[in-house]
Amino acid sequence: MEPVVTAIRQVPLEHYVALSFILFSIGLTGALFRRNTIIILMCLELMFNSVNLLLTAFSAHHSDPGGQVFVFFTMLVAAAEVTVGLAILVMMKRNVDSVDINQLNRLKG
Amino acid sequence: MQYLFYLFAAISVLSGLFVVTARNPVNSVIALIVCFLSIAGHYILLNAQFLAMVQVIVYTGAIMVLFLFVIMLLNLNNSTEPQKTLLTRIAAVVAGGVFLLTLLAATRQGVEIAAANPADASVGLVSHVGMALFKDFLLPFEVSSVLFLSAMVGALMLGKKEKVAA
Amino acid sequence: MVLLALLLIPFLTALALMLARPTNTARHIALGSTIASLGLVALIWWSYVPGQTWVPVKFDWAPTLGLTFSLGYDGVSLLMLLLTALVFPFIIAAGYRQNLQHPSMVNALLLFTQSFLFGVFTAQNAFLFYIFYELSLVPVFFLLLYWGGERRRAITVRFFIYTLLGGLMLLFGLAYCVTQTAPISADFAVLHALRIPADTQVWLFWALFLAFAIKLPIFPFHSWQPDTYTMAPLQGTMVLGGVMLKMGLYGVLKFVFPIVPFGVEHWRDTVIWLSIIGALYAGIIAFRQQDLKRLVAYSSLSHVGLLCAGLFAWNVYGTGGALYQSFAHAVLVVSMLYIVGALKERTGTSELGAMGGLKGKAPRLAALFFLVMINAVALPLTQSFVGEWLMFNGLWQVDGWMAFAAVATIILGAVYMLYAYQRAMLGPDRWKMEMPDAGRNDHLYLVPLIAITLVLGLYPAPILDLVNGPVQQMLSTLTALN
Amino acid sequence: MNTTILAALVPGLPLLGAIVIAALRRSLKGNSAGLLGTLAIGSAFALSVMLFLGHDPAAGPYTAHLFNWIDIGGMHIPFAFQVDALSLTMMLIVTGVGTLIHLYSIGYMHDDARVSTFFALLNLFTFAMLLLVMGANYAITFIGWEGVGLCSYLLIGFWYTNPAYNYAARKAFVMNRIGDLGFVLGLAWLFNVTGSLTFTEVFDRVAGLGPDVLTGITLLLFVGAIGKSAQLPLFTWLPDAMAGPTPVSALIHAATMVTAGIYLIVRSSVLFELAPFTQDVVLYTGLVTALVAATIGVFQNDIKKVLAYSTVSQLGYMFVALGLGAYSAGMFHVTTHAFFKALLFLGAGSVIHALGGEQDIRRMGGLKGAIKVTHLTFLLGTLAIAGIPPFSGFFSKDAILANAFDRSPVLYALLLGGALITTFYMFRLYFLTFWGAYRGDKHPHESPAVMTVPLLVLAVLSVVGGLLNLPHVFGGHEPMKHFLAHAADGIGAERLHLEASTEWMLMGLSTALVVLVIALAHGRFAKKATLDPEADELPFLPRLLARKWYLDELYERLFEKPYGWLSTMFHRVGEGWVMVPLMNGAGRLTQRAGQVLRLAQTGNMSFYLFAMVAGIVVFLLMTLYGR
Repeated sequence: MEPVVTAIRQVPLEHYVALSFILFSIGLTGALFRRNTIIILMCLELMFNSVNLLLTAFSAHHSDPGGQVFVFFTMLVAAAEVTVGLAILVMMKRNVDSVDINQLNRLKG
Repeated sequence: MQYLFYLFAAISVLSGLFVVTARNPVNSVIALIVCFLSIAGHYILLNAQFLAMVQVIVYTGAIMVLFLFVIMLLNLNNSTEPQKTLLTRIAAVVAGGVFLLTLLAATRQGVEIAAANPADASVGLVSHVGMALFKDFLLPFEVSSVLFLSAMVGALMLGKKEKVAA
Repeated sequence: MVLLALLLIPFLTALALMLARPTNTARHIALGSTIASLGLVALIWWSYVPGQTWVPVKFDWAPTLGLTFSLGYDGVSLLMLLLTALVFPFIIAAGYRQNLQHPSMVNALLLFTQSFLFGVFTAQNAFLFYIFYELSLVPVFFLLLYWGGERRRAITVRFFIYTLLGGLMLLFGLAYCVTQTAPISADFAVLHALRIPADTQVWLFWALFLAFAIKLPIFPFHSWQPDTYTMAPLQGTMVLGGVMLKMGLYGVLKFVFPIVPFGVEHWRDTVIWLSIIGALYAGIIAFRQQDLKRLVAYSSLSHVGLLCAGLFAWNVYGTGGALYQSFAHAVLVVSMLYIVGALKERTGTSELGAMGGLKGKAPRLAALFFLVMINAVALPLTQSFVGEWLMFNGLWQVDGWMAFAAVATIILGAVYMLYAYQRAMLGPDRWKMEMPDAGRNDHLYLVPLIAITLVLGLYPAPILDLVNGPVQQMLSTLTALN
Repeated sequence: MNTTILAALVPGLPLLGAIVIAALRRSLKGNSAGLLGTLAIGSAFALSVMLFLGHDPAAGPYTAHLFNWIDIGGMHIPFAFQVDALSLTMMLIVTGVGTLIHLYSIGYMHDDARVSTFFALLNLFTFAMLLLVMGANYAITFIGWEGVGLCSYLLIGFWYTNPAYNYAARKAFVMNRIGDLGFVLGLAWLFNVTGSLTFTEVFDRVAGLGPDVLTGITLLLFVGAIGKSAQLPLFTWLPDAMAGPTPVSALIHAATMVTAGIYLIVRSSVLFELAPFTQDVVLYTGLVTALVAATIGVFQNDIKKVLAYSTVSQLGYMFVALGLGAYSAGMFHVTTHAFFKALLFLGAGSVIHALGGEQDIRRMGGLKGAIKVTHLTFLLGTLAIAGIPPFSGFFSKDAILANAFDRSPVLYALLLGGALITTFYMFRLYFLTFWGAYRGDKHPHESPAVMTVPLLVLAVLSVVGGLLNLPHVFGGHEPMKHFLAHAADGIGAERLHLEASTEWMLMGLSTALVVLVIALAHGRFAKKATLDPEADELPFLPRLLARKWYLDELYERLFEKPYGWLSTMFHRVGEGWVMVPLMNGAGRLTQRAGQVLRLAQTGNMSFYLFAMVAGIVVFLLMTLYGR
């Protein structure tokens, strides 16, 4: 077995799983915790990254490039999402002069 | 090697917590950049060189700068953000905790994965990922460009000042 | 491939009309398209070998659902195709006198409907049928919503929700049936071979039948119908009454009879009585209607009640007669509604009380009206008579009292039709203004329809031969099943 | 020529005539439409005669098969004509009398603007009537059956600007349809039990059927006959049908269409012979109708209405004959009745024509000098219907009376009474019209030759028509009976057990009484100068009769009004209060549910996020521990 691979597998997969779960939960808690929309967006990014990390870890442990390609796509989507999300944020600031998530309550049925 | 992993792990968790708790959004952004850099470090540990590069360039270089830029543009760096009620905050923490517990419980018996492919050190290398990307995933790759285009158009549309009040 | 072409001709024409939006030539293009479809169907008919089910198109679509894109036809499908193809040119042509706004959109919607209807009548897969069945509602929905008359929003939404409710039940029943197949398949051929336990069939019958009962509609699921027919633009009513309700009939033949024969046996008398009661009920109501269009709606309801009763008689005369009658009914509805339109065009109203004495001014129109009317009251040597005659005989084979009640509808038909004719056309001339008699266009429109009526009344063999084989075959397999 | 083609041409020519006249109605000027129509019927008559001469009664019926009409499952209904003694008799009557009436109509309808339409319809009617009598199976007969009803409707409402005429037309059609209901059901039943509707096949197969089934079928067929032949309780349409032009009344409502019911029963005599109960029903229906209609006839003042009630009454006699099983007597009466009633109607038409449209006999009188030919022919017709020997009516009516006597003297007495009433009102009509002083203000003028020639021909036929079936007592051999016996098995089974002396006595009695009644009528009406009062001013009993026993009012109260009420109620209550609210209720339920559910949509993003997380947790736990 190649040394690089051995080196990678020194850290057990479970640890990566746990780490990414923790990061995800932090992101999630943040999204629930804060009212500032821009922080919520950042928390989303944090969650994306935790998932990306997990995917990469699996990919590396599994020697399958598919996972990493998937991470690449996630990044693409994240970038697009951020673009639109920030544009919405700018709109929101412009229209209601606030980035408070509770201001966006027009979706009432 | 392992120690590096735990170091990076500690950095990312701590900076992640700081992102959530910082009063000033600029501080949050800085913390998030640190977090992303540590994740890039994880990628290097996993020999995912291509992803590490992309992580640094796209996330820290582009996306987070965009965040920073927007915060400054909208002058959000004051810490006057109204707090949520205590009850909501406790609820948020509890929800996050429950979620974490559920996830951990789900993987309590360890992670079973299918038999690994033959060990291949070059999985994370640019050439290898590129081959996969342009051979097996060519169509999604091309389609994602359309996604970008539409995101771009969407952002432009949203950002444009409405001339006629509808 | 010819079936795909059949679906695509109206569909692509409609798309083109929608995108290019020609104003002046839209009707010509649409008419051309429908005539091309008619030619194609005639070609299919010409090459049809009686007694065969032909499935020339078959692709997998979503195999996990059992959904295949398979098109084909047997005699009954062909009859329905023929009916659709025959009636649509007339429906399009009726638009020439209507002058609705945005003719390209109207015609596009009509052509979409036609395309989906072709899909319904050729689908050989139950899910595919369902997809087309619900799709065909969409263009009609817009047609009603944007070009309808008074209270169009409320009535359209009501109609839509009501039919969708039925469709939902159908989907549910369908899903149940498909889960019983192994390997999963929703092809008619597979579903028809399914043996579902008898007591399950008893409730499954209603799940499958309700959609068609609403679509037809039969009593007491009819309450959307009179308002919708009255409110809809003329062409919309023609589509609804002329063709779309035949989907219900066809659906009963394709779903209910072969899949839940025990259920049919269990509920047959109930359904027949409901249908006949509905026929009588609507026939009685029609007598005092003031609005000619509403009267046509109730008369259609009455005819359909009889149709459904005949269908459920479940013998070659009843079922075959119902199929024959469905053809006759399509022709009848279209010609009758054209008359309504022609009268409204001349008098500016469809209120019978405001008409009267038109025959003095427009004797030719009166004569055409009369010829259409004798089809409505099912006089012998018209198409309707053949159908009703067969249905009466079929019902008698079930029960004499059923036949008695069914035949009573022909009296009611004579009563309200003649009364309406008298109120509209006869009596002293009350019209001060000049009024054009039926012109060249009216003749071009109505004379072929009347000719079809009379020719097929005198020589019904072409249609009966089409129906005879499949119906007999279906009935024999059902008898074997029981 | 091929018999099939010949047989097809008989109804084909009138149809062709109808189509041609209808198509060319705008370009046909003057009398050309009438001539064309008459030509079509005349040729049909000539062809019928050819068929008659070429027909060998002993060889049985000839079937002219044209094509298969309805052919599905076990039902094979060919479009075929049957040429036998019975259909030939009817064909000759229809085309023969029809030709004369067409000819007459040329004169009568001369001034009408829509004369072409009139002749087209008259031709169409003849076509339908010929289908009725020539059909080789019940279905073809039914085509004709409905077809004549349709033409009758159109011709009654020919002058469509008059609402009352339209109402009469509609009434006729609907009442006929009520009869048709019975007919269709009878046919459905018949088909169900025999598997065929072709006459020859059906008659071969009925023998094995149970009496209940046969009674049911024949009763249903009889319902059809009641509607078409205007018997109680469905006869009220016929007097109203006089709204049509007089030639129509003569052709359709006297000579041909109304006898369709008789034809149907004679044709189905095999069935009726096996159903004695139905025969009794036929007998009593006919008897009651004959008497009721006769009593009403006495108090009518419209010349055509009198004749109409007399038609109803005479049809009753025919049904009595059928009920007695004396089919040949019934057919014989059909034939002679066609002659003399057509004559009377045409004569009445001539009178009306002479007076420029006047129909009320109270405004006539003294016309015998002014319109001599009409008067003479009308007198001959009246004598024929009254049953004075040797006019045709005497023989045919006497045949029925003799058969009635054979059954029961009471029946005979009742029928004779009816006959006397008939004589009375016919002569009342005759005297009031032609005798006494003229009470109107128009100037009567004799009709043109085109109208009087048919009158003369019909008068001759009315006089000598009795020879067609001259009974044995007069040295005849009842040729018509023997001829018809080849066609209808029921006729072959007839038997009449009367001594010759009894027959002589009955004839003598009836003749003497008739003469007495004529004298009575002469005394009361011949020199009458005062007008009868309007119906409303009469005392109760005459008013009851003049008002047709209030049957019209009864039907209106009993059926028409409640029907309209029912229609309104169904619409208002059934649709408005039950059906639509039921449907709207379903919609409202959905709306309510939506209103409750939308409370969950607070619009608060945080809440949505919490809900989402909760959902994810729940699903995760479900996948973990769910199974």
